[in-house]
Amino acid sequence: MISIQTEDFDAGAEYLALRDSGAGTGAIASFTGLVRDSGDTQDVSGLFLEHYPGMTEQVIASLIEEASQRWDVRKARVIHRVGQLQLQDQIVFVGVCSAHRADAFAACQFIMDALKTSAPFWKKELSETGEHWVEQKASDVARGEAWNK
Amino acid sequence: MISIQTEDFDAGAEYLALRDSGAGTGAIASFTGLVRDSGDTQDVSGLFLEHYPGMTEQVIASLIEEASQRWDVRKARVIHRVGQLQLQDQIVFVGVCSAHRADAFAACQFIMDALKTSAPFWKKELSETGEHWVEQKASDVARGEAWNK
Amino acid sequence: MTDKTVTVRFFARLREELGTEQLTLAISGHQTVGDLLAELAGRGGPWAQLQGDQPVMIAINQAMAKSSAPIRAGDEVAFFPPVTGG
Amino acid sequence: MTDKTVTVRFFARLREELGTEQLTLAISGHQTVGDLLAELAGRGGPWAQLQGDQPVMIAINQAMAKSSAPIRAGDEVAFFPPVTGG
Repeated sequence: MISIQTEDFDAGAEYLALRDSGAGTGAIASFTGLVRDSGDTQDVSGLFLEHYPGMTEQVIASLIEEASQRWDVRKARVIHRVGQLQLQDQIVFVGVCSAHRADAFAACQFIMDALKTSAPFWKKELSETGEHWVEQKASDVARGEAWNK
Repeated sequence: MISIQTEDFDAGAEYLALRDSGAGTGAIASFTGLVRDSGDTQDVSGLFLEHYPGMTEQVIASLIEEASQRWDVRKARVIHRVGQLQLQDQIVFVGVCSAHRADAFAACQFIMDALKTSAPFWKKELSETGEHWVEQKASDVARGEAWNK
Repeated sequence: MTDKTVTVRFFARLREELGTEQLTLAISGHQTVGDLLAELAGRGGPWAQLQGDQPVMIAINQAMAKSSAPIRAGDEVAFFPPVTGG
Repeated sequence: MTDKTVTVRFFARLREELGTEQLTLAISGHQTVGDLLAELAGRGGPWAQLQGDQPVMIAINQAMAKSSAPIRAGDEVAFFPPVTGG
């Protein structure tokens, strides 16, 4: 399930919802990203997140589909917030429920890494001195490409 | 913080407690393991988990310490249950709060992988046909050793 | 030829710097999305950056595309900077 | 020499098959934990498996140790199968 939303989410409740009742489920891996005070600029006070409605959901759905083909994925959940965010706000949640630990970790990390380089979101950092569109990081591109090897 | 306990835990609440109030926190990765119906034997109905009190806590503390030296770790939380567990019960929780996504994932996965091969816990699978001490898996040993490369 | 048009959308830094969120353009003569991009860059001023040093990502009908991809009437074309979500 | 002893603990499958959770043993003559293991294996019956095909892990004072590790009076020695938690 995929949600793009302005409102906050309850990562604890998402974990519980992700827990599959199937007897073969053995592992749940999850990740949450928060707004940090230092990004491209220092003293970040907040973020503005823009996205491409429609395309975003399609890209994330295709990432979950790809993860499901590569690993055992019983359930996957992605939430990404957009709009105005404050310091320490939750930005993104990715959770995967699987039979096996290695699959849960791999699928969760793959979806998160691939989302950063292929889902149409853009971050603008806000600080006392102004605002600044975040540049894509070479390290993120490298992590995304590493999954294709 | 490390807990070895017979009682269940609330993974959602643990996530919230793990969320550091520090402005530099940017990532939380967590993992939960559940009792599956198929392990060494099929039709597993439950587990009995034995541990070495005292040594268990020391080993896990040293794994968290090692993770903190290798990666940015703001907070780490490990809970491992012992005693009698039913199908789909939660067994283990590992959560890591970090500045960066890659560090959170790596530290969480390292602690979980290393715990499986170095923390003194032993699982006995229970089924209708009897009980069976689980054998250590070569794949788990390989995953544990991969972190030393 | 009023029906031979494409919708062109801009996001993030491009949207702000071009002062444009969406355009409707006639596509007669456009073979590829790269031709469309070159035409827009030819407007000069901030539009020149569409063929400048910074990479411009392209989507056609909400799927990533290369500049060599053909466009057809009714397509939704989007230009935007490399993505930075997550 | 009542004070020259070590505590020996067994866990999991070994605990069950030896029918023993804990022993107090005199260590005069034992140089290494491997010597102690060999002495116990010499009791025969289920004890022979301490030097059998299946690996036996060793801890001294709650830290993993090799069979060549020396033991001293007052030490807590533990023997157990490879661990399987998580």
